[in-house]
Amino acid sequence: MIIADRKPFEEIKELTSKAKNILIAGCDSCVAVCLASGEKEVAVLASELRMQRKMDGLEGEIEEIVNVRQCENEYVDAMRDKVEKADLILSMACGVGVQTLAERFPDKLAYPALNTKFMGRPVEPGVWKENCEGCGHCILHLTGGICPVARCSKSMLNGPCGGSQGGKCEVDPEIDCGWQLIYDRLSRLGQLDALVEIMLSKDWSTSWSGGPRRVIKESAGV
Amino acid sequence: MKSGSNLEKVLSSGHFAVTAELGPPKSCDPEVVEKKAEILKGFADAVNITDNQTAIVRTSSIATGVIVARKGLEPVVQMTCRDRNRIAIQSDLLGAAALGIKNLLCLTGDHQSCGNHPQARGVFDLDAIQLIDMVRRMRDEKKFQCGEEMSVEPRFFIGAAANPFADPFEFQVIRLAKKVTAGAEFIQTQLIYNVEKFARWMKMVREMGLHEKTYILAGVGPIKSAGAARYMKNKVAGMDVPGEIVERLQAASDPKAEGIKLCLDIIEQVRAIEGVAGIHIMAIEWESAVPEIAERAGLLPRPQID
Amino acid sequence: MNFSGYGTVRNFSEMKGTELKESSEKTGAVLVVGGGIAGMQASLDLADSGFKVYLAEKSPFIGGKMTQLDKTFPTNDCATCILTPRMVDVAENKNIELLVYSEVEEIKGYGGNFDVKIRQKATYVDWSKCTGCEECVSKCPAKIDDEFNQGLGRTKAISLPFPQAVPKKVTIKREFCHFFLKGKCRVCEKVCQLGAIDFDDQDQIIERKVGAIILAPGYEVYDAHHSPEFGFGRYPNVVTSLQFERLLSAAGPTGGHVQRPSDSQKPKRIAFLQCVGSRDQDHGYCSSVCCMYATKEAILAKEHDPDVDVDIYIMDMRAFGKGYDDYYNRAVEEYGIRYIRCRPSAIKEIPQSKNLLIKYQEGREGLRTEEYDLAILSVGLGPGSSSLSLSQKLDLQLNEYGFYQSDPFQPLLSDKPGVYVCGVFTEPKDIPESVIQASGCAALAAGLLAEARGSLVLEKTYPPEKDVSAEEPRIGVFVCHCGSNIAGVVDVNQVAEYARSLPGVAYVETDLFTCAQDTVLEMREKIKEHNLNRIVVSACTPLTHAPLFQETMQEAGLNPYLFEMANIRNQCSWVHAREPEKATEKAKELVRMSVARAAHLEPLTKFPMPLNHDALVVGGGISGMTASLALADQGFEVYLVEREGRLGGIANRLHYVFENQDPGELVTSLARKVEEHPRIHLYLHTELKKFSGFVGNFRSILSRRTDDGAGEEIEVEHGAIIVATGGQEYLGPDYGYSRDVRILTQLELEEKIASNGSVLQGIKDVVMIQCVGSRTKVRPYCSRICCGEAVKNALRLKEINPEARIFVLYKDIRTYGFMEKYYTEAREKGVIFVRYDDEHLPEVIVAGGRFGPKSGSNEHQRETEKQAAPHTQDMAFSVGQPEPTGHSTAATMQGRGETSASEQYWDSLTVRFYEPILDEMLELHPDLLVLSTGVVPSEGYEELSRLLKAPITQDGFFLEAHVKLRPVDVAFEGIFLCGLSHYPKYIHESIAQAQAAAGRAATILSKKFLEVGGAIAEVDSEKCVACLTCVRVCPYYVPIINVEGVAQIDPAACQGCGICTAECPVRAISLRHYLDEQIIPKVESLLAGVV
Amino acid sequence: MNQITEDFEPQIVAFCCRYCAYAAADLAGSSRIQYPPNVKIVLLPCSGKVDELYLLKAFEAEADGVYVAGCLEGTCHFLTGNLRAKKRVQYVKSLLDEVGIGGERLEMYNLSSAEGQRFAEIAREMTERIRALGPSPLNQRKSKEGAIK
Repeated sequence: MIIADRKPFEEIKELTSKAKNILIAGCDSCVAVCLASGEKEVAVLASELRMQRKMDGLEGEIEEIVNVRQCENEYVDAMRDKVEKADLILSMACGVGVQTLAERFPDKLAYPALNTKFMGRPVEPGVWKENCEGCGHCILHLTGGICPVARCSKSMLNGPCGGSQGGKCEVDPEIDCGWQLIYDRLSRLGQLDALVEIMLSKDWSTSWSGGPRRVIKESAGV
Repeated sequence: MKSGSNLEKVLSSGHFAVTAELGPPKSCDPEVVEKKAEILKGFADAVNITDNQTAIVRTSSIATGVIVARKGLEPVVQMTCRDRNRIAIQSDLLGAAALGIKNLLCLTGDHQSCGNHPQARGVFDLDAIQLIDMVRRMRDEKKFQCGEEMSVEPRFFIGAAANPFADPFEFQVIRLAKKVTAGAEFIQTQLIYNVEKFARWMKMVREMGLHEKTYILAGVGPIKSAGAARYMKNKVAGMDVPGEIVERLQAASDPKAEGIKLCLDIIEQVRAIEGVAGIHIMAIEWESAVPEIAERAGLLPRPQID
Repeated sequence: MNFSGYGTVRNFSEMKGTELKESSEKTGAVLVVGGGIAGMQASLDLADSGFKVYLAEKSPFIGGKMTQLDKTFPTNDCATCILTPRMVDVAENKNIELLVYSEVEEIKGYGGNFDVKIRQKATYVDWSKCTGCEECVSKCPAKIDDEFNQGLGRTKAISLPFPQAVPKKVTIKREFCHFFLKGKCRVCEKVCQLGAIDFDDQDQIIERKVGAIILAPGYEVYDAHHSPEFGFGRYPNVVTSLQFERLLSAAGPTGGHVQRPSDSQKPKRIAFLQCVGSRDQDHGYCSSVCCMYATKEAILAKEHDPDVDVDIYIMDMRAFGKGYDDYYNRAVEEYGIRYIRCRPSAIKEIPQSKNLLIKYQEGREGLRTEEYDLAILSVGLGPGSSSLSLSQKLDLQLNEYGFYQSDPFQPLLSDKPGVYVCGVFTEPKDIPESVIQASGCAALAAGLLAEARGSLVLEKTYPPEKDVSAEEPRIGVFVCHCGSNIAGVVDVNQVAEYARSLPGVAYVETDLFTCAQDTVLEMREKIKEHNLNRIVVSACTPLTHAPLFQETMQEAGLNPYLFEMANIRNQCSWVHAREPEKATEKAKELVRMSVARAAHLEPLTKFPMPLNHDALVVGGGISGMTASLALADQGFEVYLVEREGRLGGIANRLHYVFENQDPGELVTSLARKVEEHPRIHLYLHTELKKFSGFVGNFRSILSRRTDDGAGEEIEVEHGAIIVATGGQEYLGPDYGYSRDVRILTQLELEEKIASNGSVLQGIKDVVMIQCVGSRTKVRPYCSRICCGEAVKNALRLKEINPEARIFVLYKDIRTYGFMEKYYTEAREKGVIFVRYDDEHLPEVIVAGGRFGPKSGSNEHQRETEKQAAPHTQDMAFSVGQPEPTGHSTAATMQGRGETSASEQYWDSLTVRFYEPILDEMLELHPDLLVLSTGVVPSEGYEELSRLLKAPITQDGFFLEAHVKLRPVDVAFEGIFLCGLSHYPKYIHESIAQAQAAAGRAATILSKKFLEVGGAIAEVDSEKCVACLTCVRVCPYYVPIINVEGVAQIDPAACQGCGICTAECPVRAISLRHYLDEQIIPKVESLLAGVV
Repeated sequence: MNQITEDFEPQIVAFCCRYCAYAAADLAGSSRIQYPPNVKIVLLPCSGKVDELYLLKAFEAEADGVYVAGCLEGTCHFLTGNLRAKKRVQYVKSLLDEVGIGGERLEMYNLSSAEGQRFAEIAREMTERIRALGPSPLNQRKSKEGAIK
């Protein structure tokens, strides 16, 4: 799922300083599951803003709303009544949600309250790690189910660099060396042979480098 | 002869090669380069010109290589994948060849987060093995990476790096084999302080017959002080500095002299290991130590081959 | 469970219709004698499984000795915190009749039908009127020593024993009362506005019919006056450990400031003297708890004042329980407490400073003298003051020390059928063992009276509840004066006046005592008369008084959850006595907050949830069989699963206990009973494969290996599960084990002695090494039974060959309780005990090398270390051992260091060790080296732990829900533990715990329905996004994501803490009765200033 | 400023768990240990029930100080509730710092039910702390009361 993290309050304060009525819009999808959004985080931010604005002598109302997925037109459109009363929608969704709001409500300001980080998963309560960067061409079958594109700091495809030590990455000892993990897993599976093959230059055109992407499923078209 | 470089000649004629390292300045002052080149001239068969080493911006390795060559010293230009995609790399290589560069060391490169522009986006379009493969095809097949042909090909003596001290240990040898298969004709290793571990690694190298397919130059270098040794031991990823080394420098009355002595000891030990074709002396910002080391190690004079 | 009392099932009478009832010839009631922790536990377990209980306690309060403790080891849990809720549970349980200040007068009859007479002593206070307001106490002129505080503080002739006392009623001590002594005073009578004082009160004789009797009369601590050499009573700064406990207590006479009695100064040097009244000529037993409580008190003293120096004079550190050695190690390493291995013979006082001098022997250096500010006598546990008279009334024989020593294979039975025994009455023991025995007694009594279950329990009926859901709040506010307790400070009328102005308030009154009987009766009428639908009582604390008012509401047809209390006494008038105006303001605020919350309260109902009445028992050793029988005898169907093809577990390898009975016979007889019992369904060669569900409704899949090797799966449904998976002998490669046939484990020796003792006649020299695979870095726990094993086997060897020389190398000899006398006997018979420590480990030299214990700093070691292969060949050792050339096989005590060339004895067995008294290395060449190897959990414990969601300790033993008070329960409800799977223990302890597990399981299985609901968490499935947060944070592993893909919280398993509700990111979970809409308005109303 | 501080009577909300903190408050009463009347208790089953929002809402409603009191660490009646509460209090402290109210107006305490004395000490400590900090920047009660009078 998409992992996000709330922006520092100082930044949110700046973003909202000129607005009068603010609608804080949460999303109950990925970002709620990673505890960055959902009714509770929306209420917490609303409470913070109310207090800060009262102290700063700012007028206006802070409204709260949460919908199922802020990246779907139908759900976002259902917010219309509340949106109309607001000068600013402060989105607590991922970047996709913010853009959906901007598109559906072209005359309203839609600002992000979160920083969208990556696609990943919780590895322990309160800790999420990156697993996939959406390169558009999956090679997990070749690398023991561990992605070298997302989990090697250099996206190397032919093994670890010289900075791999004790299973850790040279960038930060908190980061596991993706290639150590691949090596360990393939050695457990008895498939180390696969690593002898040279993996040739990756076609990055399927990734973000190929420009904003789209997926079309003909049969799903209405 | 693939390239006809001095280094290639020295190695192919069976001499024990000596290479050194020359770091370009963090400015565009050519005099710095020239001074260093003068110091090293006559004491090494070729010198590596680092490519924005540790991701810190410096004069370009190709330009520095040209200045060095003008001074009569043969450069080994280093090329990393961090800052250039395949287009830039190929373009730069064509330029380097046109300017007379003959030796190329292909690296993935230290991560940008290690350097002075940590916010830079890392390119890493290719990795070192893919780079070697690309350069070899340019030279031997006269083809760009996309498959298009070229009329005049760049002729490089292709080198790569290897780190016997990185993990997983066994995999690093497999990776070396991949580099050799991709086209690496010489290998320079990470600085060796743990000779025992290097010897184990070389054993695996020999078992795979890699020493017969490529020239392996053992990386060595003097350490100035116990503090420097401790820093390398604890802070530099990919380094293996045994505690005794730190203690040895700690105990020395003249640590600098002891550092050189230590380097000589290691040279003596690695020379004795089967499959080691030369040494690569890394004395960054201590270039003056190289002549002394080459001298005392009995590696002078350097052979002149036509 | 909450304090409100609605957690208890009141529908036992419905059970009359179930198949559990056969006839009603036996009486479905039990008399429990003793209201300490054991008596309370037995009472609660029985009352919760369908029996009427009469709980007779000789003092005016329940809780026993534990009420006087500050903290409990090894968790340093506050004793009051864990005990008070338990006391309130007892008091509120409708099926327990509390007879405090009472003693058994007479018992007639037989098992199943007893007639008992109980003398209830005169309190001179009408308890039906007394509200515990203590106005009388403050006015009483007769100041006396406070018994509860061990004479360290003062109280009055009329008093409450302590603030949390249950029942919270005052008693007049006739012997100190001015009126009784001098004929005038009666001040209490004058100040009591309820007319509760009754100087004419008389003792009452109460007669009851019961089917069984449980004796838990407890103990008295040793009276230190009887050891005059320590100066107790003469030197002010010599105190007992129980007095010191009171000095440590924040609720004690010094408010938790440790002071020495002579000058109220903080002591800087403290000494503990162990074994005062234990392990001496008059007390040949060990009191089992003093080492640990002294360690605890020492740690607490250090926490009070880190600069204090604490020395503990001790013979052996007996830290044999779960987590105890770890606690002891922390005392030494983290707190710097010094343990001096010596028993001083006397204490001398320096008259000027009142400091104390202790002389002790240290090594060869001779006598040393230390000076202390305070000395604490760790007094032992002696028989209870009523033990003797009680045993005489029942014709029971006490042992030489005054305890009732039961049969080790029937530890909870007395000689008299229908009379069960538990707690310190049978032997000194710690709280968890007492609780275990009490639950076990409950199971046995319930087994005896199974047919009468449910015949005498009460069902209280209430009028139908009024539906208030559509009504606007009509709140009734009752403001209590509490005599002058509140009204003396707070202007009650002003508060009442203010309450009238609050929104939703329909009625306000002030009462002299809102909790007085007649006021409570009137409250019912007021509710009807004013059509009230919410009640706020503005008085004392809901922790003690809510149940009373809630019951009144139910009697008036109001749901008890429509109730709120404003605590204007304990949290206002009493603590702001010098600021009456501010206190009045605060009282108004508290009322305002309560009214605001009350307006948002909603009625909650509990509903019956059907359950399965069968039990699954995993493990067919002594524990599993005993638990199965204890349940089946109560009428429950039991599925007993054993992995092996044979019942008995590790006990199959045991052959005798101290008292000479044969565990083999026990196994045989239990196995026969199990196999023949119509309600026990035995599955051999079977393991538990899958497990799901919640308390009352579990579903398990068993996997049985069939003869054709194919295997089959069996599905069973059950309401509870008992884990009795046992343990096994540690067989590491320590001390050369498996390298020489002369090296045996204690179990191997025992097999040898039992099967062919005569071959041992020629054995002359034997060395035993204790703590093999126990108390090491890898396995830091004490295996509890190895000291006893060694002493037991040493005595057997001495019987076989009285000339044999036996050396036992030990760290501490932990023969607790009555086992101490066998340790004494062993020494008398010449067994030589030599202490070693971690700095001086013994060394064994055999052909093949030198061996010590496996030293283990490596964490992976435990995983990787392989159990060494035990001897498979028949042990060839005998008299004809290879003789080292030129030397006799007799142990040669060579002495002095490294001189011996052990290589000479390549074929001999050599043991080298340090002798601390001689301060020398010694060397022996024994014929036999016996390793006292520890107990490790059975294989597969990790997998079982995952399957059951039952946590394990780092040593691999299953973790109980609370180390003191819930020793057989697992945090995940419906799972119970017993035997070695919980911790190493002796057979009699396993039997008691197995019976306890059955007793605890019966509190669930005996219910026709589980009454669930009330103040528990509920998921709004519309809002839930299945993020798993609740699943991960619940300390009881209750929430699951169900097949619909949303979180589900089982109402029977939810404990009502609300942790999940506060974590849920989409606010999909709410805790009923503590809804955000109820809490937030309460806060906001306070701060709104004016509502 | 001194003038204000002297007149200032802070409103302090204490969220107390039932098994330890609330029982300790009761015991402080039974033992007649005096402390300032500024603290008002809200009873919860466990300190782990305390939600970030309860704390924020209290400040939003103009409380001058708030604290949470639970069982001693390691001895929570509900095993881990007090540890959860501690983390949440830490988090809300950081939020209060961000907003400008100041995290020092919020605190977490642990005590056993036998520590009536400690309960009183905490009440004193917190009252003194808040008195020294002055009214919450959001506190407009004074002016409201004035208006009413």
